[in-house]
Amino acid sequence: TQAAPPVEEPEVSDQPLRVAIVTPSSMNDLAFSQSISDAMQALQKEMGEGKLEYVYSENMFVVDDAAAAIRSYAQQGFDIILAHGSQYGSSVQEIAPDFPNTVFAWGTTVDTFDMPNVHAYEAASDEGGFVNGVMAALLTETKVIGVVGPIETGDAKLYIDGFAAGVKSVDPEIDVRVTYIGSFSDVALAAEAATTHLSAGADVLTGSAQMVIGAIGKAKEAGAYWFGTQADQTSFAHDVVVASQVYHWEVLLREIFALRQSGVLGGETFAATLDNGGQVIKINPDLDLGQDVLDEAERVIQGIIDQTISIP
Amino acid sequence: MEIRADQTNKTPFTSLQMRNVCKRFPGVLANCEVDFDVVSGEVHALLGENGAGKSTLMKVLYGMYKLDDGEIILNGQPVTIQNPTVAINHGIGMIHQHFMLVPTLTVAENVALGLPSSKGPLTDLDVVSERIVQLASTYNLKIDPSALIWQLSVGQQQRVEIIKALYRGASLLLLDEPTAVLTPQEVDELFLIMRQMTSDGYGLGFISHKLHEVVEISDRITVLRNGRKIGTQLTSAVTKQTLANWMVGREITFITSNDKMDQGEVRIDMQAVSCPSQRGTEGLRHIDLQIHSGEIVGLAGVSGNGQLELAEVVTGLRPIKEGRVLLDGEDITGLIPGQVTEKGLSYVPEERMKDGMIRDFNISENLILREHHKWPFSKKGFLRIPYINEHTDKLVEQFRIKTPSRMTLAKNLSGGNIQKVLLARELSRSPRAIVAAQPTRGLDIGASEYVHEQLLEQRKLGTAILLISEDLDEIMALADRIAVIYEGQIMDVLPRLTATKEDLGLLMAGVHPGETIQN
Amino acid sequence: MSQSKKLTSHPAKKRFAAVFDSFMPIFATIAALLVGAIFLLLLDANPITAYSALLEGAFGSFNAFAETLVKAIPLLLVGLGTCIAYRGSVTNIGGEGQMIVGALLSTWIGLSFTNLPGWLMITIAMLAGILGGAVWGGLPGVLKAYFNVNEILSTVMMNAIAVQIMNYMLRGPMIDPVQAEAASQIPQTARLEMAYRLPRLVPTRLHIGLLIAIILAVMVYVLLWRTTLGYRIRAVGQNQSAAKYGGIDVKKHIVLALLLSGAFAGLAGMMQVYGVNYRMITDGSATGFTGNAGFNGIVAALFGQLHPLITIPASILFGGLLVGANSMQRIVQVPSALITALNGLVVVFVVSSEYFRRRSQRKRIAFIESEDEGKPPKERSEGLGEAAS
Amino acid sequence: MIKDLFTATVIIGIISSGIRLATPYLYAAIGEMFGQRSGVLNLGVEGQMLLGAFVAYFVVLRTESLLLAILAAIGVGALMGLAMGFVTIQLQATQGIAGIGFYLFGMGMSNLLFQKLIGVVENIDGFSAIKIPLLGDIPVIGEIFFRQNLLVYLAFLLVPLAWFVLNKTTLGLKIRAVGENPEAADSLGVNVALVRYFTVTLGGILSSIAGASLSVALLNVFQQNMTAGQGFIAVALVYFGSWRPFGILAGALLFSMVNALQLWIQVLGIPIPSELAVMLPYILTILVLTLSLTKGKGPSALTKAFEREG
Ligand SMILES: Nc1ncnc2c1ncn2[C@@H]1O[C@H](COP(=O)(O)OP(=O)(O)OP(=O)(O)O)[C@@H](O)[C@H]1O
Ligand SMILES: Nc1ncnc2c1ncn2[C@@H]1O[C@H](COP(=O)(O)OP(=O)(O)OP(=O)(O)O)[C@@H](O)[C@H]1O
Ligand SMILES: [Mg+2]
Ligand SMILES: [Mg+2]
Repeated sequence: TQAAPPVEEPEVSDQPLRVAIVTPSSMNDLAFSQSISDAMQALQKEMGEGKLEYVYSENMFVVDDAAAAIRSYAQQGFDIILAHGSQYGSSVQEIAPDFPNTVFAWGTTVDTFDMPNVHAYEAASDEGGFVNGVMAALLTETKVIGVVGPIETGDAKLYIDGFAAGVKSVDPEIDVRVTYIGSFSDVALAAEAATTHLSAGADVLTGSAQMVIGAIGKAKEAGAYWFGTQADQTSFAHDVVVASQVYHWEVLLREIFALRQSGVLGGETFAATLDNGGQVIKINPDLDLGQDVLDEAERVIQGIIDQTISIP
Repeated sequence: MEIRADQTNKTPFTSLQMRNVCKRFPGVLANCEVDFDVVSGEVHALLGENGAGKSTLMKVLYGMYKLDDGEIILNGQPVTIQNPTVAINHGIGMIHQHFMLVPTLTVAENVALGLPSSKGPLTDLDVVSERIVQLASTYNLKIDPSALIWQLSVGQQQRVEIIKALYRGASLLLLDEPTAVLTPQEVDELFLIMRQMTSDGYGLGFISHKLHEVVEISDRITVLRNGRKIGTQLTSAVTKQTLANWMVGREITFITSNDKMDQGEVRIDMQAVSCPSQRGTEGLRHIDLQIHSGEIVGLAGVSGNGQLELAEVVTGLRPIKEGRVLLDGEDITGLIPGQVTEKGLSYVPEERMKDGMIRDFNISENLILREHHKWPFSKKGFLRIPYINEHTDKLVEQFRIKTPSRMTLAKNLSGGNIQKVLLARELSRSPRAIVAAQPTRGLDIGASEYVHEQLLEQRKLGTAILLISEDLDEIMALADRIAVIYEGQIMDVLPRLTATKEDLGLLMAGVHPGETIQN
Repeated sequence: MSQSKKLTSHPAKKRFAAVFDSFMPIFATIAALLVGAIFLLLLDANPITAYSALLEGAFGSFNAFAETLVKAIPLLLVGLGTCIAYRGSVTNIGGEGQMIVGALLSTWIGLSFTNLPGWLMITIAMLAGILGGAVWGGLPGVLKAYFNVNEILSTVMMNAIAVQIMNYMLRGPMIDPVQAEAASQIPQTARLEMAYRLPRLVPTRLHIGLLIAIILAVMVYVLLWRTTLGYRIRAVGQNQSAAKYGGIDVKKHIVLALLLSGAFAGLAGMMQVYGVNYRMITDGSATGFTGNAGFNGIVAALFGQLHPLITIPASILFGGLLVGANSMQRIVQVPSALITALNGLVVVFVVSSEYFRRRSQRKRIAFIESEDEGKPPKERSEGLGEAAS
Repeated sequence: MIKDLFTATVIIGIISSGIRLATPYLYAAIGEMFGQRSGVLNLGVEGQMLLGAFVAYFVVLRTESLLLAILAAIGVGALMGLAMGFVTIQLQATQGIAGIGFYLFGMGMSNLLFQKLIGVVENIDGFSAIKIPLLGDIPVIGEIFFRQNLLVYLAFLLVPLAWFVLNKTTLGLKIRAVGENPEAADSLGVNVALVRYFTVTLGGILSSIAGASLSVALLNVFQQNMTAGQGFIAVALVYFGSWRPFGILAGALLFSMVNALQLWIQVLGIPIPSELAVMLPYILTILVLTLSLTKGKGPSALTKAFEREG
């Protein structure tokens, strides 16, 4: 199906690579959008002065506005456009055929629509969730673990399901209780959900999306362990954050950049996994968790990498 | 009892002059080069047709309207009155025709509003109440300081207005049609108070359309026409007839109906009607009343004795608890207002701004309120604008409605002209029966004359008319029979020819003539 | 403050004043953007570059203008509903929820029947959108008319309820079968059939919804001022007790005013799906789907002085502002939060400018012998003042 | 499962969650009530809350002074209130729309300032719980009611205080009169504009404190759009409470406790979709108001600009 991509000489010139990013929340949300911003900064440093330029449109939670942004960046001749939100798929599908020389990358999903200039990337957040779950199961004394989620879909659900599976793999008797608060922004309700879990006997908590900072605060007050995802939350509550699943999109982006140099504009799917280093479990070094917990975490990570452990 | 600063500091009123006053509204010159003056101890009346500019002149003086031109001299000093506060500080008080009361507050709260309190930031309603009682007894005004305004009758509300002004130490008091809503007895009481005030050195400005009242109470009279002053005269030097000519610019005949009519069948038939009341006090109790085709029945009574309820029961605005109402033998009990209208019943409500007119609709739109959905005003759900305009122009001319245009909003008409619009609507639709509550309240004599003519004309055409009025003169002049209502019951129905004012007065007080008065 | 009392009533001058007045919202917008320039400077952006990017992005090219029009469609529709609600004296701030429910219902129908001719399905879907919005607007109407529940309260609450229903439907019963299989389970429906898409007007994203909305604007104008139904809604809005006396069923017309205004929002929701996105996607919030049109439509109606016909250009202007602001964000790379703040400033300035428009209009009326209430039919009138002199 | 809801832990949990969740609503709704009682509807509460939340958080972050934080929130709230006052009182702008404008402005501004001045969230030390001597030691009750932070206590004290101001002071009398019949108040020399300026400014201050109560007392963080629609709920609660402080208290507690209840429903694993649980407080608030027999009539002059004619 693939005609050779219209000749665009892989320039080895001084021209910097120009990337445009469209994200649904703000670039410093300590969660999803920040993870891509961190990756770009890392790559800029790595590639050196003047080699990589990027612009962004943040808070594009209105799908329609995001589509306008994607199209406009394509028109402006950006080399690569990252549609960093699962809700942008339709827009990419609409727009990509009109700009055959532009690389589109849609995250987080696996669908490239069979288009020659669309990549897809995702994070296997269930992997990190599973590791977190295993550690949580080892740390809980009350055998009750609370989870605070936004809405019951997408990346959050993937992480939470993985987390629950991790807990159960250690001890099926442990009670994993999940609350979805129906919002990505209601910090107060997230905090109250955490408090409710604590009153109901939970001594370990986790949660996904940007409003969980309310919940982390409550965990900190109560001295309950917290497991994070999407970004490193250790700095936020030193005493209780055990581990955070952190994305390193630069691993995937590096590949996308390289493929473009070699003339491949799309068609690939990428996943940030523990295996390829796109995903890392950052354990808080200041907490005394006990060596067996650390060892077990290391074993599970290794197991996932060499596929001796599979997540249901 | 402590006397407040604001009641003692004021210089006593000696004289007021307004010179060369001009006030413009969009499309209207409401006052033009008007002179007006009041001295201590007199009542100076303002007379004029509806829309002549009387209220405007008073509101200018009270600081509610900005003066476009002219000057005000108070006690020999030129003053600028930008707002009511300044007016109050100058010792000017005003009783507005549409009362300036907060219905959800008590009497004492309404009086205390805006005044400093003896308890600093806290209200001192007990102190205020005491002083209200004191003031009330000086001027023989009965009032309960803790009553809520909305529970009071209009007469009582007016007393609150007077107390408000007195409490603030007003010594020049402007009364804009204070008698329009009062019963004859209440008017007498008001005049007593006014006389006492003038003998205490107050100056009073007084507006009324009732010539006999003006002649009775005032010392001098100024007549306005079309915003201009026609002249000022000592009351003792004029007659009612000359005043009327002045105001209107033509001869006025005071109409009475003497011609005996042939009465037809019973048209409105109320059978043992009972209903709950407005304020949860008395409703209607087993009302039996018949009105024949070609007959005017006057309903006399002190305000608040069930007149409103009776009118609303007939027109379908109020549900009936017991009994029934027939129109030409057809049961119309339980019909909604639209259906009653359909049957050919017209209604002139007492509170016209609230119940009968839409302030923010123009004259055209108000004129079609009742039959907007019917031919010839509409066709298949669409309004027929050309016809409606034609219709409006016709009625504006016929009823001499004074307005810049048919597009003028009702709220920008003078009180009298609002009433004319309403009457034009209700009378022009060839009704089978009319319920008219206080149809000439607030109308100038020319307009009243016209309305009376119209009612008699309708009667000639065979319409059955229920005329609800607190003005006994009006009822005596027009009605064929007079029913008296008291506490929700019809005391008696008297033929006009045999009725006397004295008998009616007794009946209105709940006493049958001839009965000995028991407590 | 006060100007010279005696204006010369020169006809050309008056006409100029009238034209000037009708441009007041635009001047207000410019004033707001001038204030916004200060923020831009503080953010190290060049206001001139920024604002030319805004203008360029909104009206600078054929495609930009088409995008502006696409944005204007839901604003106009919600705005038309607002005009009706305003005349009926009800406050409908439930546009967001009504859009969602209208969209849900029409999408569900579009996905359930895949073999209908396009025109037929589009018609059915429009009716479904209208129905969904009408139900979501009519319910607060019923609560207000028959249970005395304030509509501001109920519409606010029902916005929140609609969002949760959408979230549930899109991850549950209506989820795209592909996503149901996938690990990520993006909460979105399947795509509508190609045949079901609203036809495009020109080779851009501009769809036929614009024409429909403009026709509807004319219809709302006729409804309000030329029909008995409109007369009744306005009468009930102005004075319930007089309306009742005029034989009008007050409760019914309160419900109707809210229901109609909801119906327009519901149609707007349908058009977002059938004309723009071709599927429903949720990010968990109402705004993600509506783009705030439920609120911005109210503002557009105000730009249009709550008159259905003036709301047409007003929506386009406001749509252009929103589209242009996004484009400005992209070009000068300012945080998008600035756009929201600017949007707020524009609303505040425009709503305030009404004061100056009214004042100057009043002044004009005082010297022209006609009372123009902004309502048809326009009539000449005789000034009483003249007659008196 | 359902019967799990009727245990002491759950009931205590619901009440104490309810008290915390109700705190911002109380500030914001009582402030809004004052405005509405004088005739001004302010739909900009959400924006005022967000700015208040940000400013208070920022000040604590930089100075660690809670007093300064509250003062700063008061200052910002007053400014927003004055601006709203100027637009709706002086310029007689349509109140509902102006409010939406201020909502958008406050939301955008707080986000912008956060991004430019802070960037990355940190936990701060906000108001901590104060145990009231003796009362705090009462079993159960003490824990629920008397071990809260200062801003929670103040929110609940605000209710009787607001009642007192409204019904027992000359100021309250003016407020009520102005909202009911501004012409009458004006004719008695009450400065209608001034009274409204006062209430709208007070409303701005209280909304701002409502936001601060989130960022420096209850949560001790700031996050963009963290109020998540609470400002609109606060406005709705004024209608629920029929413009009376104690009615608002009842509404705020009802809404908050049902919200706490729905969290428990999820925690206890009662099998209903999470979305339905989240909807519960909204549905129940409408239902309760629909079924309740006594509903107050709003201030007659609400949303009506006042201008002396001529
Ligand atoms: N606020 C206003 N706006 C526009 N026109 C007004 C206003 N107030 C009064 N007018 C007009 O000014 C003229 C004088 O009105 P005014 O109320 O002073 O008359 P009036 O003598 O009191 O009449 P009435 O006997 O009916 O009460 C009328 O034509 C009226 O329509
Ligand atoms: N809020 C208002 N807006 C516009 N015009 C008003 C308003 N209130 C009163 N008017 C007009 O101002 C004028 C004076 O009103 P006022 O209250 O003195 O009634 P009035 O003329 O004494 O009426 P009535 O005939 O009932 O005695 C009238 O023309 C009235 O229509
Ligand atoms: Mg008058
Ligand atoms: Mg009058």
